[in-house]
Amino acid sequence: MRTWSRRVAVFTSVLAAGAVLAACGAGGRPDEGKDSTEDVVGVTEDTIKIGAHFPLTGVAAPGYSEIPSGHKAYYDYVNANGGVHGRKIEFVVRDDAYNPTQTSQVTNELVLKDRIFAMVGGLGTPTHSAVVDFLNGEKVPDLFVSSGSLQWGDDVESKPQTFGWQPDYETEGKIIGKWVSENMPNARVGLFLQDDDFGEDGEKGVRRYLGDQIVATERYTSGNTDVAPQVAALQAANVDIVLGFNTPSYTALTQLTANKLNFDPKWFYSNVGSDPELVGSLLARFSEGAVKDGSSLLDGVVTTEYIPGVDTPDDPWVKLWQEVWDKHGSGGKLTNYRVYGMSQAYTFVQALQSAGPNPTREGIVEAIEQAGKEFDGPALAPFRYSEDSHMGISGLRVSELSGGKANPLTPVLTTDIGDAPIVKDHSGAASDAPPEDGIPTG
Amino acid sequence: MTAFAQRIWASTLGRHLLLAGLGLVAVALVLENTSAFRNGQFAVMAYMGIAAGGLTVLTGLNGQLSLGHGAFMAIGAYTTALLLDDYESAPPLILVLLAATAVALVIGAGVGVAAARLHGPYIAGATLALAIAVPGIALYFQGTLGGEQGLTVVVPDVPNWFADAAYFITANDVSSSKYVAYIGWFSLIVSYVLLANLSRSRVGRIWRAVRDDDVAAEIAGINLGRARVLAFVVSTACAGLAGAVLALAVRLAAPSGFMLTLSLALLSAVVLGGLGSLLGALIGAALLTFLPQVVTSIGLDAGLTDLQAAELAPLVYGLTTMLVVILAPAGIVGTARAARRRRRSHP
Amino acid sequence: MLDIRDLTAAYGPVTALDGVSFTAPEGKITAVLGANGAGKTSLLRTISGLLRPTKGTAYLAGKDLSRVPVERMSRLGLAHVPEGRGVITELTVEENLRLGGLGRSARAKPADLERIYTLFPKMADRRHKTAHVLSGGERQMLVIGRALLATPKVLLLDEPSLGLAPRIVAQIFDLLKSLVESDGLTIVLVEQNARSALSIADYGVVLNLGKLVVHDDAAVLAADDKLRHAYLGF
Amino acid sequence: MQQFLTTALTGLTQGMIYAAFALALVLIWRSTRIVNFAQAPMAMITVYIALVIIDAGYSYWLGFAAALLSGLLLGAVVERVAIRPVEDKPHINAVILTLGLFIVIHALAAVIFGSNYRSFPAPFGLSGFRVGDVNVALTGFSVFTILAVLAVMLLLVLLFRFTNVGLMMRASAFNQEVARLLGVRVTRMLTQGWALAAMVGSLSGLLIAGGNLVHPSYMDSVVVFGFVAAVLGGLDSPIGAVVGGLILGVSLSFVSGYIGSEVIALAALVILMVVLLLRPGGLFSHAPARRV
Repeated sequence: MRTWSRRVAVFTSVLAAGAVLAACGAGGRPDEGKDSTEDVVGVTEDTIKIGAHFPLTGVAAPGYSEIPSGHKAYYDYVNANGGVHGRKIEFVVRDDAYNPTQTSQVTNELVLKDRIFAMVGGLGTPTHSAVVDFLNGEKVPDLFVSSGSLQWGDDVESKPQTFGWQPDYETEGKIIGKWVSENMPNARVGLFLQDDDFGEDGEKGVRRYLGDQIVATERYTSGNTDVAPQVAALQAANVDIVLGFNTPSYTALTQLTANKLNFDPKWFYSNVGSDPELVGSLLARFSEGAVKDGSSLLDGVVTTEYIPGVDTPDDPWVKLWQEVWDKHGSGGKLTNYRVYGMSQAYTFVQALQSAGPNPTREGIVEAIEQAGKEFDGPALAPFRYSEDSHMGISGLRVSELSGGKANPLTPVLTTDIGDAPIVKDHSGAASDAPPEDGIPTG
Repeated sequence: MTAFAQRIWASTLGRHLLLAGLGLVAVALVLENTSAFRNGQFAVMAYMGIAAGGLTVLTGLNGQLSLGHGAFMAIGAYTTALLLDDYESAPPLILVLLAATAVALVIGAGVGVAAARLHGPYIAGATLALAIAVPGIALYFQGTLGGEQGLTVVVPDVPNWFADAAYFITANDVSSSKYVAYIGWFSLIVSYVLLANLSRSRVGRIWRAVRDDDVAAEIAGINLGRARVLAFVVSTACAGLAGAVLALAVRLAAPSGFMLTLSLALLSAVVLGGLGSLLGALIGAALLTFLPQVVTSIGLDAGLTDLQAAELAPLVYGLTTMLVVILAPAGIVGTARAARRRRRSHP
Repeated sequence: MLDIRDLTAAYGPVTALDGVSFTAPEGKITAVLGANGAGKTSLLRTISGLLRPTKGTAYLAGKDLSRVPVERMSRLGLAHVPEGRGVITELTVEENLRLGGLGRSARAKPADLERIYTLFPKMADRRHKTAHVLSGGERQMLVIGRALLATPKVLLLDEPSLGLAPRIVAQIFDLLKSLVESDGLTIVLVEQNARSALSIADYGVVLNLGKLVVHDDAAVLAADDKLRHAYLGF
Repeated sequence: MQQFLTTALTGLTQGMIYAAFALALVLIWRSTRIVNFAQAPMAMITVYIALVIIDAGYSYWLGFAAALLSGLLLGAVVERVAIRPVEDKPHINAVILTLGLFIVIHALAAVIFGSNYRSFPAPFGLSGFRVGDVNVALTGFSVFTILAVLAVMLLLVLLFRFTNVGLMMRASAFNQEVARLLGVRVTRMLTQGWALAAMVGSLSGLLIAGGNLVHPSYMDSVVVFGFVAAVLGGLDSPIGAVVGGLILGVSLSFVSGYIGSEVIALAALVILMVVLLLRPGGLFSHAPARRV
């Protein structure tokens, strides 16, 4: 009997302890929102708090964990130059280890405890899927998802707060497919796809132009680093060109494996996987008597570009990023992941500028819908933002790598998902340069 | 105490039900007085607690080590997602929870029959393989199971009677996430009452006998295989239920949510709290839920970069696990009990 | 040869051995008798260092054993065959025997192994089988053989007759007797089976509740009816 | 035909890598009856040490030796500091402890070395051989891998079967008390067992890393498949580890190439269950399964 009353006591005290813990957290909840006249969550007189989930630990951390450091550096740069309408941007990054369960937890934390104004750049398709309904339900602007999945923007009605940013994989696939069909009409085409929406949407786009030419489709599971069976199957199908929708590490792995198998087709890697700087440096290592000269190893590889990267240090945008990174970076060198983060951050700052001196959650969504098409920025093609579409950058150009640099093979081509035709971009987005101070005006 | 209350207290079931009632009141008090964010965390604690409760019975009472309970949570979560994919024709939630439990139970029986033939590290190997194999199934049957992106779960609306009852008692409206937290804790209390009764019953004694000395148990006429399979099935049913709650809380069932780390986290929750103790499992689940966030915040406040602070959570959690195993192998609950016994014997 | 002086040991708060003193003379068999829980096994464990004495000492040929690590005992010439026989069933017969030879200073080992095989021809046939296949009696022979390979001066044997048929027990005791005669071995034999033990022992020691009750010639003990009834159960 | 050959050969190399890892597990199992789940991160961190040395401009082989040596040291330290307190406790405590160690080393490596991909050089060629028209998907480095693993297996068999140290290590694992009474310095054997096993683990880490990319999680899948390989062969048998590794490597390669890479874990599970249901102690178990 005594045991049991004690157990009741213990059980209740566990719960009570939980409550205390919870109360502590609740006590720490910032209520700056109340200081502002407008009473907007996450916005005060002189700060605006935003956040995002990124994989900082675990298998997806290599590479992706650098993106938020790009964001941070650019916001610090903007803050050092007076902020946006006098407000400094606070960027809260939470680790989800690329696990949707954790994404859901950290997003709860960001929205309910950190009280962020908007989510900016949350990364990953399965991860962000877990929170997109919650964000829209809470009316939190869900801006510039770091993923090219179609669901970030094609269904404005059900996800009015969510905006894509990079060109979706289907758009990219279409442009790649058309290029191959026009330039290598007789080639046997093999697909090397990551086994998720990335590969799937890319394949959908490619197949619009290359129905019969595709003779082999191989999928790899992220995390399984032995791709020899897949590459062997592509080799067995005698393909002339491989279209890879994969991450940069798998670009390196396919190159190494192909070398092992003496397999030498033409390689076309979609933008995600091509990062010539990163892949080149990975492969250069093996040039020590093992493979060809490292920097030239990727020579002849075809890829796509939608923002200028570190391989073009003279590009005015890259010059700006370099300056930002030198002043406000968190160590290490400027990488394309960081450039990606800064480019996204630039778009956010522009959106915030457009939302006016008293930004609200509705206001920023509206501002992007109204003005988003006209946003200048590093993107080579304009955004598709409107009241009907929240899709991101509308196009890209096809380039060929040589000596670690990308040389354009086509002008910037734009299109949209579905049947939309592929057309040459005349907006001039590719040739603009950042403003003097490096901060957009809105 | 009245005679009636004493009579209730005297029976095991009565004690457990009374305890459950008190627990329910405590849960309501906590959930009503904490923020929506904390409600979400309590939902996480609930599903970790349910799964850890089942695992502590298997490992603590029956001595079988499973490194693959995350797989059964996945089974429960996917069952839930498949049943709740259509907002209009979704079956009642209680049926969904029961179905998730039942599916995990049936599959658990199959695995349990195989595992009962194996010993020690061989069970560990088989369950480890299971933990990594199950997410692959979701990728292979992309059409029905949604592939890498997983299946989204539509949480049914808060039923009117529940919302009214809650409003009547607490004068608060019930948000969807609070509703899920209630479901989680209700499931936890029900499953803990069942587990507690089971472990006090003849079945529980048989499990312990098998754990302590299987040869002696067999000589005493216990069917070892049946005892092992039963313990396995009970714990996988709990994992299935936990998976269902997880699916509701996360609103998604995706393979990347059920990687090996989940199974290992469950195991360390069980060990941290104290093997074989339901209270320990609950404490372990609480640690797992609250510790990472607390540690990360401390790290950030101490001026670490985001990356370093993010690695701090697993570091502290791994070190804690190691230290508990080395310094207090009976876990938090076991150590506390031993300390109390010592105090009592040396007044 | 083996001098035990005031040996006292405990498992936690429970005293297992309480001021036991006696001498096991060289080339003789000393039987240690007593009921279950009398402290017989604890006595052997304390001598060989598995249990550390809280007081008192055992001397092996004059050397104080109380600070010697267990691992050094076999080198000093003390072999302890624990209760339950201590055959490592996962190893082969020969591997078990080889282990016995590792614990003493280098001498010609092959010859020793062959000697054991001549003593126990059945072992020779199955030298490469796992010891798991041996019967209870054979396992007892194996551990005695293994202990001999360390060329001990003193052999501590814990319940060698446990669970064996009388015919096998007789065989084993005959073997012990002949070893004492041929090798001049000193044996301390812990036995529940007092009648058989006293039949081969030269001296007997009776323990009760950790204390020494009597120490005398085996023949004297065997003839003492009162003692037999009170402590030895036959 | 070419695809079949390539798939088989790359599977063979992959299987040898699982085998190397399985050998390390077998070694620890044989000497302490513990399955060391922290084997992979322990190896990973020593491979990073090699990488630091190679990056500093020293030769590959110096890094190689440094990794093996630090593996030896790390194994001994881990056994002394972390494992010793739980050696006489139930089996599950040691398992949990090594899982905790797994997480800790992982986090430390990510903090110290960063979590990005880095390439690790190989001392031999990375291009496949060609025989006439047929491409033989074996590189200089994969031949080295195969030979190294076979040599380690042979050495372990010799160690356990014919040397006194090996015998003492096994005796210590099976029955500490009897071993001590026979003069075996059990604690030293346990430390030696861990040190040796960690060294073999480091070797497997180096073999996986050679001509490939490393990051703190690069060996995680090997933990699972290496462990499955060891269990498949029977945790007590070095030959079993190699055979188990080969069976797993080759069959998973075919599953990956002809069915799909997402089901290789499932295939591993099926293979494991079939083998264990027929032989609960693994393919090469001699003694009856011991209760743990």
